[in-house]
Amino acid sequence: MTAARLLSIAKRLGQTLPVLAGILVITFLLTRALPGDPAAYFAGPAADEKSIAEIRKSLGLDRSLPAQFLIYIGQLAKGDLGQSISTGQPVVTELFTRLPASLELTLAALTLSLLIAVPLGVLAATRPDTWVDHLCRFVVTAGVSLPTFFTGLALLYVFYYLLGWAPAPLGRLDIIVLPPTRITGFYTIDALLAGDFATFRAALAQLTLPATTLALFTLAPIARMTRGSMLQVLASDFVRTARAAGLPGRTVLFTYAFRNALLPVVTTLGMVFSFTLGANVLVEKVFAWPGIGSYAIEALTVSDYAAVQGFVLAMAILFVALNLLIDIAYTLIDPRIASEA
Amino acid sequence: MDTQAATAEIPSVTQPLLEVSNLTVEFATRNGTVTAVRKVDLVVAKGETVGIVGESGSGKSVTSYAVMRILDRAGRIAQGTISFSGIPLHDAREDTMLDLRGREISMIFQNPRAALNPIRRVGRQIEDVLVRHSQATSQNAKVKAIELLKLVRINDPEGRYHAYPFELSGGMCQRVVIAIALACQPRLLIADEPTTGLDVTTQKTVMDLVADLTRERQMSTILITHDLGLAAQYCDRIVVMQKGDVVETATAAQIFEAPTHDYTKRLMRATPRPGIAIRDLLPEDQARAAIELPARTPGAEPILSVRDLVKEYPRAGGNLLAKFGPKKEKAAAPAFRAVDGISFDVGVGESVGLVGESGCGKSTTSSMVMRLLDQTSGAILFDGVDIAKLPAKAFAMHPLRAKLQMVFQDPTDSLNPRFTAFRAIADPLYRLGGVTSTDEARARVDALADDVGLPRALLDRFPHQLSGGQKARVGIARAIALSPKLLILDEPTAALDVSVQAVVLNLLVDLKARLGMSYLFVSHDLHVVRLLCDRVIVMKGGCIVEAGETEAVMTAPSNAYTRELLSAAPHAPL
Amino acid sequence: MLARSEQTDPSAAAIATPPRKSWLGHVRYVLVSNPVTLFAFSLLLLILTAALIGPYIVPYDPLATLPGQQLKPPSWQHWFGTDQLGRDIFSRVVVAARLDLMLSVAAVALSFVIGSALGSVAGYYGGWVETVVGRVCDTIMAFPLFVLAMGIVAALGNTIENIIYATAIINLPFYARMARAEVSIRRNAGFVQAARLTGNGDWRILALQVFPNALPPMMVQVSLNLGWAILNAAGLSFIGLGVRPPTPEWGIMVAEGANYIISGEWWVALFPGLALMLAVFTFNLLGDGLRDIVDPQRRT
Amino acid sequence: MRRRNFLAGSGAAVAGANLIPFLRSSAAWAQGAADTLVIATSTTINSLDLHRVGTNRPSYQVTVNLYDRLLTFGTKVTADGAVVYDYTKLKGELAESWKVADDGMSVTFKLKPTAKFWDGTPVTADDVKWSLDRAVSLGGFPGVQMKAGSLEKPEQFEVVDAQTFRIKFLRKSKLTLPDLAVPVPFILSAKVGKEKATEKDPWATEWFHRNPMGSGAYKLERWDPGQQVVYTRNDAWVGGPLPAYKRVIIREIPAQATRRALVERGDIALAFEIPSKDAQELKKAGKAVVVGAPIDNCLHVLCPNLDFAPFKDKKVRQAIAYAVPYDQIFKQAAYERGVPMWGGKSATPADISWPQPFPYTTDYDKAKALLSQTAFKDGFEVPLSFDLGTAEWGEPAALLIQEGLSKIGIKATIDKIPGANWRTRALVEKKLPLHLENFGGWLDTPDYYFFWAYLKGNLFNSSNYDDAEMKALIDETLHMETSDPTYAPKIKRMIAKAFDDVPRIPLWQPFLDSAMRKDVAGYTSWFHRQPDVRFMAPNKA
Repeated sequence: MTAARLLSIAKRLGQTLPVLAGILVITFLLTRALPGDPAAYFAGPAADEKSIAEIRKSLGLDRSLPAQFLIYIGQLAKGDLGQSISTGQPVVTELFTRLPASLELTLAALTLSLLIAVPLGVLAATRPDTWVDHLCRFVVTAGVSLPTFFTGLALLYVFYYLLGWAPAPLGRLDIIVLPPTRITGFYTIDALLAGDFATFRAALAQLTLPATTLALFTLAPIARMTRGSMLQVLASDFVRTARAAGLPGRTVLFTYAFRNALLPVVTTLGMVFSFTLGANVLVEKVFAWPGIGSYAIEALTVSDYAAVQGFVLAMAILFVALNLLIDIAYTLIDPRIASEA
Repeated sequence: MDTQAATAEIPSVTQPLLEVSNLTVEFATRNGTVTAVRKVDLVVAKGETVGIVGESGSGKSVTSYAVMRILDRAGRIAQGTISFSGIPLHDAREDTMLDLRGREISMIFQNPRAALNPIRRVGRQIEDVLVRHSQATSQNAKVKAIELLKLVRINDPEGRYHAYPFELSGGMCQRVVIAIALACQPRLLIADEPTTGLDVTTQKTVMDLVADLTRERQMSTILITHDLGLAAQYCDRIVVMQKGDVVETATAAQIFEAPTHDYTKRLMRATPRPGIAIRDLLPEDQARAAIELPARTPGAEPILSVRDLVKEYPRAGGNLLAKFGPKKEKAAAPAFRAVDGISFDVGVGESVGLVGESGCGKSTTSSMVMRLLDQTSGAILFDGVDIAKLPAKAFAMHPLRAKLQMVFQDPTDSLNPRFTAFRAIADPLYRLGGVTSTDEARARVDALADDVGLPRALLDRFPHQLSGGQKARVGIARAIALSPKLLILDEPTAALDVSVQAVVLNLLVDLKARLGMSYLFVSHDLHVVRLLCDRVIVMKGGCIVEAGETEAVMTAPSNAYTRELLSAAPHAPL
Repeated sequence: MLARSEQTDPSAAAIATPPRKSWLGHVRYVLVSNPVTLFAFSLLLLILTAALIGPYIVPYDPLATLPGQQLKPPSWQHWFGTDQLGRDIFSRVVVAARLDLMLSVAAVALSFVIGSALGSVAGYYGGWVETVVGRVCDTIMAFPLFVLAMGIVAALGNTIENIIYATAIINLPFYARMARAEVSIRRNAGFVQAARLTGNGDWRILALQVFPNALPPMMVQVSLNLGWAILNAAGLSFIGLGVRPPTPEWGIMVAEGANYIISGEWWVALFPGLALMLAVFTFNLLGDGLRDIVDPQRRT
Repeated sequence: MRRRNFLAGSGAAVAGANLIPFLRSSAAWAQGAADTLVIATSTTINSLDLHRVGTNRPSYQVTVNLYDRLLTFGTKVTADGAVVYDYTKLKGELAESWKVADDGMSVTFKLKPTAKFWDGTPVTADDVKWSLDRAVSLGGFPGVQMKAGSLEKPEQFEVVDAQTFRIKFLRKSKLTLPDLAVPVPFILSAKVGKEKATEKDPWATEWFHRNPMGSGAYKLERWDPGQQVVYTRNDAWVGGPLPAYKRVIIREIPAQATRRALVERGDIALAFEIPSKDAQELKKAGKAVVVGAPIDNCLHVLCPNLDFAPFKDKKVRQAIAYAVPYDQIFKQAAYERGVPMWGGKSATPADISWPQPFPYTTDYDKAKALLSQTAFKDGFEVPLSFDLGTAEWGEPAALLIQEGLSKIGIKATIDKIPGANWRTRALVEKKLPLHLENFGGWLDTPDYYFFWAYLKGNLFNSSNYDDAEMKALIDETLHMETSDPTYAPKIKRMIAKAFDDVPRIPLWQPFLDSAMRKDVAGYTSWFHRQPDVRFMAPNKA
């Protein structure tokens, strides 16, 4: 059993290799297709042709594309993602400091979203085609119908500007609070580990609005999937058997129906995660969140090759890892998968 | 309602255990309210086994769901009373019902594997019920669950306790379902088509098990089935339902000796059983009107000759060592032989039955003959040409394609849901029949519809708008559209009600007589094969275990397996 | 071996002799049976009307800047107020319907056609085709989709066509995957076998027999993506990679107006935002209805 | 417990505030903690070392606040009360005094004897030489800027003794001394520099990129790239009066709306460089103190590119200059935060003030008449480009210009160009037929502006204007003292040519606006357009 599971995970890992290779190539080509001359940008204002040419040479941009690609791969193998032009820092350092910020936000949003959407989906599925069902559908659809930056700004306007309930959107922590000692890079978790509840609350307070914004956006796919798979499972034979055996409604709903309905929901999570990371880009900009998304925008607009490449690579690896995690979760929930491996 | 009643002592023994009177169940559908069950009366005495027999849509399952009060959201009991040992169930509160279900009345279903939670160990599923009805505590639940598994005669009950449903065979799953149903020693067991989807031999062991267990415990049983033979074999009394009405209630003996209602008579006649001819399946008037079947002309030269046909599959999910390991180990993993070197002939104008239980290789054989699947080795001579030499893909456009056609097992699955009946039948005409104009197609399709007895008005309908019998006719019309020489019939009536099956089988013999085709009839049902086929081939584990003239094989089977098959098939006491 | 599922269907008797209904009747049934779908279709009608005749009925030229009229709140002259250049927001919102609709429909059509073609082929033939298509999809999906769209538009330049291409590319894997799944479960269905027996080649079977049956579930995806396409364009506008000004487009109007929320000129973003929301909302709700209409099985 | 409260002297109060994070604690404490200043900017600092290749413009701010130069400019108060730098008044920063040699070919500085780097080592002439050598040797922008002041070679810089430093001139130029007061020639610790230098990196740019070592008013406390920089006061600063704030936090807040909300709510003390619209509204509403002053020697202009056929014809350019809806642009793009640069009284300038209004107004009839005299009387199509980074004013201006041009039959299509691409296409390749541009000269003389923007081949001449007379005039006036009697006529001639040839059509002279909370004051407007936090102080009024 364990061997089968390990094997299935190994197989999945094997499958990710061509994907990673594809990502490397696409990212490389995409960055090279970006308009603008990073050398000219790097050279700064008032630079002359000569200094631009020198910089181009030092950045390796005077070589042919395949040569540049080989250099890139070579550096990558050494764990060197290059130096970002726009922030002047090694890309690895940037990712190290910014990735936890984005992840903390994304995971907080997803958790919030799951906490709301899954019960909503179950509720709707147990009362299909009633007003409860229609209302649920209406509410979650409304959430996904607005651009995240609009929702974010609207929430900011109401809860910060008008009501003053939310803290100033100054990033991950208020100015007066120092970040906790880095352990995981997640401020909330690090603060808790350090037993510093004041910082924890401050970090949580900063998280609230952006996470809500993102959560609103992700309610729909999760609720929809939960409802759909719940409906399907509730109509299945084994639920009928459970009912006919006199198992109480709660047991039928949770022990029998819900765990089965969870499988497709878990699969959707991977997609929703990618979706959320994308939406993150905009939300981070609105809330001055020092994450990887706002970094990406900046890097893209200035054709910061190294930063864009590093960013996309990190994201892709994250995504691949997440899918792997989902697969593992899947084998844990569903005994049938492991035996197929 | 008095919720205490559920746990109260049941006073009277003379009182029937279950009494349903005047029960009407309605469903809200998009076409308005449909009455699924109309004014049904039903009495089940203590210790009695009552069969409810009827074809699809007769309302037999709905009646049982109403008793259990597990109707869908759309359904409701519109009228009538249901009383279980004096407790009125029809308007009992849900918590009363929760206490009763599983403890007093329990139910087993068709399709046992789907009836079990796929991601919960079967032992735990049994425990759930035990604990729920206070038959066990969390300490002794496991012991009790294993006892139950023993009771339903599962090998290695301790080991099976930890199994997931997907790790068990269909028959095993049904035993687990029975264990769940009997866990709390209920007084009434409702078995809703408990053996549908199981092989005949498994069916017999499962039914015998249910009968033994209920007898031992003096339980009452309601057996819901479409199979009169099965009902006759296991029931004391039989209730016949048709389109929501009870048309006849009588003891099993009575109903078979002297059915009173026309419908019962028709149903009886349509049930294949030993000693009758195919025309006897039809209602008497139709049987009389049917054309005379030509006498068999034996010894005709073969239209199809299969020689040493083999189909191998690599071992699915073979271990990694076998794949990547040293060559020696690779060679050590033998391929799975679905069809293991079989040879047989089908003569011109002959009907040959290919019989066996699931997994015996009969469908694989028919697929290879049809050139839907490439064989591993062997020859298939059709009309003198070795079509086995043509890869399946290339055969699609071969001139012989039109001469070798097939009727599929599931009429629903074999019709494109987006094609009308007309389009389905016309497709082969356009593709291989040389038909180009719409008018010509219309005329040919109309003629074919007449041939198979499909009302022309139905030609514009989509499959889901047709009944099972109508879909079967569309499938047959499509298969004969190109006037094939050999028609492979892959369980063409397995999904049909008996009365429809009777008509379709007769239609098939009529067509054969009229069009002079040969049939290769693939089936698991020996009775049906006997009615239709001149010769029969019995397969097991990819090999032919017995072959011969139908009557000879059926009356004096030489092979033990054939005998087992024959004895397992339920049959009415006629 | 078959499960007699028909026997549990109480309306089997009714289905045996169904009343014949026209396609329109079917549409009407779908609409009436689900109030949300009816609502969604009414909204769609509204948006379509705006797209078709919007430019002819609006009170102002959507591009004309009215001197001295900038950032006026909603009034009788300007129902939705005016923007920072004194353009009538109502007129702009109505006129934008056409472009937004065009943008989302074109993007979705492109990804639908290419994605489902690739997916169908992969699902039908399996083998290395399936592996390649699967890996390509995985690769695209491994990018955070919005960022990929950003990259593509940044690389190719921010024209409407490029926004459409970018949106199409990021949506492609959804269709490919879905089509693959739907096709592969049907590739050995009885009716496909039957079609093989009647002389249909693989391509013909795929195109006429298998693919149309994969349509209903894909319709839901189509409608969701129609909404996403607009949201995507809006997001691109927010970071300056959207449709070029002064073209009225909801996304860019919201993106520009978003900066005025804090300064109290809420109408600049709100009304295009509402229009956008309405459109996305409509598309999202439309899905189930569209599926029900396309699916002949829902017809009786 | 330093982790949580770092506002020195208010520890208890801060800890209390932290218990209720959902309340607007930061506002209360930013106000309460009188010695901390919080500033929001929109832009990212990418290096702490201006001399390093690739350092972006927002990073110059670090140089202004952390380092000293030999000289700096004085300040003055404008008519509407804004404090601005004074180009005419040079002050010593590290220099106690300076004297130009009698022959006018060198200048000798005496350094402030008490000046010390943060590490306690005194600032000597060696440090000055090392720093200026560095500024002219590393190339790129610093070199170009130094060259503008005729500071080109290390040989020009001479250490006389520990406290005395001399610069030898290559030529007499009025730009040399002012060029020592721009951010570029800042003084770093040569000791640290030499320690950290490597063979590949002789000027230790990698070290100073992250680790400043100067003598300036503030020291670096932390730099979180992409988030914030935090400064603490250097109490030993001798470059000027001790700053009022002990600590300054400069946060990056990318969304403009968020910055505005923050300053309106009082959660930050200063929102630097706010959009004109916000400036206008905040000022009107009185929610924050808006300080703005015209940026010297800076113009928002519309550039017709002379490489583009129709614009070779002067009359076409003039027609365009008459077809620009100046007033509307000023109201709707500039929100009147600027100085109008149209409607000048005469085609010949009355004085040498620069910038001054051009003699054009919005007159479509005149524009059509002019156009009809050319080969392009039926109009033409042209893309109108602007930098995405300046879309705030560029986009409305472009849209209004598009509308104006359409009235004389010229069809302009709007083309937004992302920042990275802008510089290459507009300034380096100079390939944009019609575009919006906003060059501003750090050194405030007309000839300096003309040198950059009207001379063939120079970076900001994105119109590809090439005129022999103009070239001669610029060459003659660039280094000439303004007191020279021939200076004024030549400048007038230059301006008159610019009026007539219009390769650059000015729209307005922009303001640099910032919004402050009412309890802070001392904001100074600089030509370098960076926030100088050294003079900020609590508002006593």
